[in-house]
Amino acid sequence: MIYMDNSATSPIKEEVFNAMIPYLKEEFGNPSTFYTLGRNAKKAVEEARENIAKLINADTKEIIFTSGGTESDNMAIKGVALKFEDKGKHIITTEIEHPAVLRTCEFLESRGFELSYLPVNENGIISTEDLKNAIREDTILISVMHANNEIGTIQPIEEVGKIAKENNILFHCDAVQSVGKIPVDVKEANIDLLSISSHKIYGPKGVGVLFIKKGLKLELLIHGGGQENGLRSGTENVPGIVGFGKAAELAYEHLDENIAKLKQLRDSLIEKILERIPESYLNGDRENRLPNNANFRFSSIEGEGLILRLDAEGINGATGSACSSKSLKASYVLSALGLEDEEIHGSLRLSLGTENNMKDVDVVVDAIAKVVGELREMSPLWDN
Amino acid sequence: MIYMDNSATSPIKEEVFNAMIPYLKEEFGNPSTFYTLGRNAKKAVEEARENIAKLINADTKEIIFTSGGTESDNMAIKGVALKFEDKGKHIITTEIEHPAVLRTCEFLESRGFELSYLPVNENGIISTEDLKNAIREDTILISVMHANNEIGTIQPIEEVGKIAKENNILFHCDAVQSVGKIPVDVKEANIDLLSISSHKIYGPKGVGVLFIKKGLKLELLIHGGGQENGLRSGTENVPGIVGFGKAAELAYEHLDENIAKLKQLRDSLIEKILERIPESYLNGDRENRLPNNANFRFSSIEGEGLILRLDAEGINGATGSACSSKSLKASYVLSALGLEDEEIHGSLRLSLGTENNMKDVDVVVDAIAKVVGELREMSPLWDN
Amino acid sequence: MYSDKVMDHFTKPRNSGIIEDASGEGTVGNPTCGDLMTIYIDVDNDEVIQDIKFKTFGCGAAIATSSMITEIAKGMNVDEALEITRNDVADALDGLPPIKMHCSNLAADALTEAIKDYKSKIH
Ligand SMILES: Cc1ncc(COP(=O)(O)O)c(C=O)c1O
Ligand SMILES: Cc1ncc(COP(=O)(O)O)c(C=O)c1O
Ligand code: FES
Ligand code: FES
Repeated sequence: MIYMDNSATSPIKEEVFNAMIPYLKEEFGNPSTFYTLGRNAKKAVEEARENIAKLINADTKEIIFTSGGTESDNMAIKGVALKFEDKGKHIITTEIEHPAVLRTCEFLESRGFELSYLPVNENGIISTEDLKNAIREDTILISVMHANNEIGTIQPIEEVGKIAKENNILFHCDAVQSVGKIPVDVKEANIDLLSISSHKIYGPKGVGVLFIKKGLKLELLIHGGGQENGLRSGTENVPGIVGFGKAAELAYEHLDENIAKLKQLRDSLIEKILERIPESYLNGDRENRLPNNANFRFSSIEGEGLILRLDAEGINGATGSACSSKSLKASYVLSALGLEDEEIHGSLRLSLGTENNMKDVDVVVDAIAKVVGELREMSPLWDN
Repeated sequence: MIYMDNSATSPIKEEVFNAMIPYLKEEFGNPSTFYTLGRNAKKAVEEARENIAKLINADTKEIIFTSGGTESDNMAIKGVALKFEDKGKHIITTEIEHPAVLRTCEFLESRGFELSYLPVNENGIISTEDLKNAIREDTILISVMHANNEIGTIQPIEEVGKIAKENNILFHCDAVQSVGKIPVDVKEANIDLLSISSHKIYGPKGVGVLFIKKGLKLELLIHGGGQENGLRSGTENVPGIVGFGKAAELAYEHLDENIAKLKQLRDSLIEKILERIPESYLNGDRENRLPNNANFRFSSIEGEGLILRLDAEGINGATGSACSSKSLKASYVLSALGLEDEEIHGSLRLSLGTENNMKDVDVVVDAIAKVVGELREMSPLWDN
Repeated sequence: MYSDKVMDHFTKPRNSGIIEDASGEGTVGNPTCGDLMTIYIDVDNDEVIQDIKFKTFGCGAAIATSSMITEIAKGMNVDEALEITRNDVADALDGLPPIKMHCSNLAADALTEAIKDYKSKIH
């Protein structure tokens, strides 16, 4: 199997797995208890917190464990909205945020908040001019993702942070796809709230982090026993947190090396696909994208079929095709780039992982060329 | 080590651990993807759902995975409150609910809801008369826990369910401590919403369930990609869910046998402690309590010291002492029984697990007798 | 949570017990969490604390601070012993968790009360 869907989820690294095992076995204590077993669990959680803080240049006190990126996004945006609604009810975000942000924003709209959704250019990048123009007296939050999950495009978050700061508006950044893959520095980018998810960086599923800048108080999303410094209650997912911490440590240690490696694989993949397959195009920005993301579109074919046939060849990828979504709607991210539904139909996202190598790239290129050819053979839209 | 703090958290059973391993390794797919790897993950999640549905006599469609008991409680109560606030803003609960319920209720109070907190008698049981009297025209929800986490006392939930139904009010039951330990039947008890947590029944931490009765629509707590039938978004914690499912399966299979075993151990523990240690008392109801819960109080000593000295003897338990809590407040549950702070100081909860045996009980009784004696020696309140 | 020193004094408390016919005796209650501590002192003619014992109903920190203050005060002149502060006790134990600092207050206050009691008896 060649796995190239790491933006959906990534395999757990062996070191991460090994770090988790004791906490799934003998070290099963509840960190809220104060006998030895509980204190060991607590210590493990705090160690993980340090590793995550380091990865984004934050303080350990600013790291709050959650159940994943989705919860972090909800906690950040609803937390600000409910806390500061007396100051204003306007929030700015973008058209291409993850559903965790978009659905949360729509929920707030249903409860009287006003939202501005920034468009993106044909490469998937917002304009900071648009952002400045969208700011109002009553804007309380700007939520702009770092890297997009479909097209890997990286937003100018340092500039966004600067604008937010100048206007005294809070800045939330969904960095689920970027943390651990490219440098993220919450101080440099003036970020107040940042969402991370473990399972996107070779850690276990079911655990995430919300970075909350020191001094910032939010309304809570989950009330209860007062864990996580009173900010997120619920018995801590200790093995998950430990695994996440180990994944963060590995990501930090190998960041440069992974970037270099993945860029090389990605560039080769892009080059070979575009060269080999006629009427194939790259979605998103050529340069300004995650080192591990390649998103193509092939004319005259449909993505669900593409994914299933690639699966039969032992290759995993994703598509923005309407046919593959629960709602039968084409990817709103690809739509936001100005693409027609037809074009979106034939989209394929390959997101590389550190396990991939150049041989994988070649195998995948061959397989895609074959499968695209077969599907085009069957397509009434294809007449070469 | 003799672990008798299973109400805080329980060790993962070997079968549970073994069931999780493949999903921490090769079967790491995202259930939302539709290639083989993703479908395997999806299948595993659905199998777990079946096991949990069976355990509480529910339909698989009624089982929503969450990150734990705390999130389930928040989701249920806030979900009803925000959905039905136009119908009424009054909620009834009890004084001895878990903080996950109590803090959630206080949050709602801060946002204009009115709460009635039912008192309990000296054994920790609510009166259904009180409940009937508390019901108002605008009552939208009754939230009464099944078994209490500190004293193990079991509430008359069938009667509560009946009253709720007769009055056309929704009924949420926090069954985190009871599911898997005593029979729970959502149909028989007319339950609309029921919270469960995996790590209390020998499953992994960081996963829980909210049972939502068919047809009931809630406002969502966590918005996003539409997982869990659109009711709880976020990439599923597949290994956690699989472990939870296995734990539920085991709990279902061995329910009667575990109840019989634990009751015997518990009764022996209670008998021996009360007989052996002067001025020792049982907190909570003698009969109407969880098979695995024993909660004592010893005059003239303080619980934190007790826990730490027992820890040194290799024994783990919990206390409601003010000195051991973050807030330096004595257990509100024991206070609700009418106990004075001084009495609560010397409380000790032992919550048995299926791993314990009669020898453990004897070792624990000896150790407690010794430690209580030593602490009393030092106590100015003890003068025998 | 607790330093090794705290745990050492908690598990092996020094000078616990009572002194019959003590020169001074001080009892204080802890308003924060409702605990109780009594310190007994025996003072010789040179106003030196020859013997000191405690009885404590309280947490691990309360027991450890009681034990520690008896060690610190033993052999001290009473006026010198009056100068012992809560921080002295906490420091001697390699620190206490912030939430437990009031327990060291309890120990210092009980000693002060015992010395005052002694002074009121001889004057
Ligand atoms: C950009 C982005 N935000 C949020 C999420 C949600 O994270 P999780 O799946 O951990 O809930 C994802 C992943 O699906 C994502 O790619
Ligand atoms: C009765 C009760 N409700 C809710 C919870 C919260 O569950 P969790 O720790 O899984 O968030 C607990 C456990 O701490 C509990 O005992
Ligand atoms: S052609 Fe079948 S879903 Fe689009
Ligand atoms: S005596 Fe209560 S906290 Fe120390």
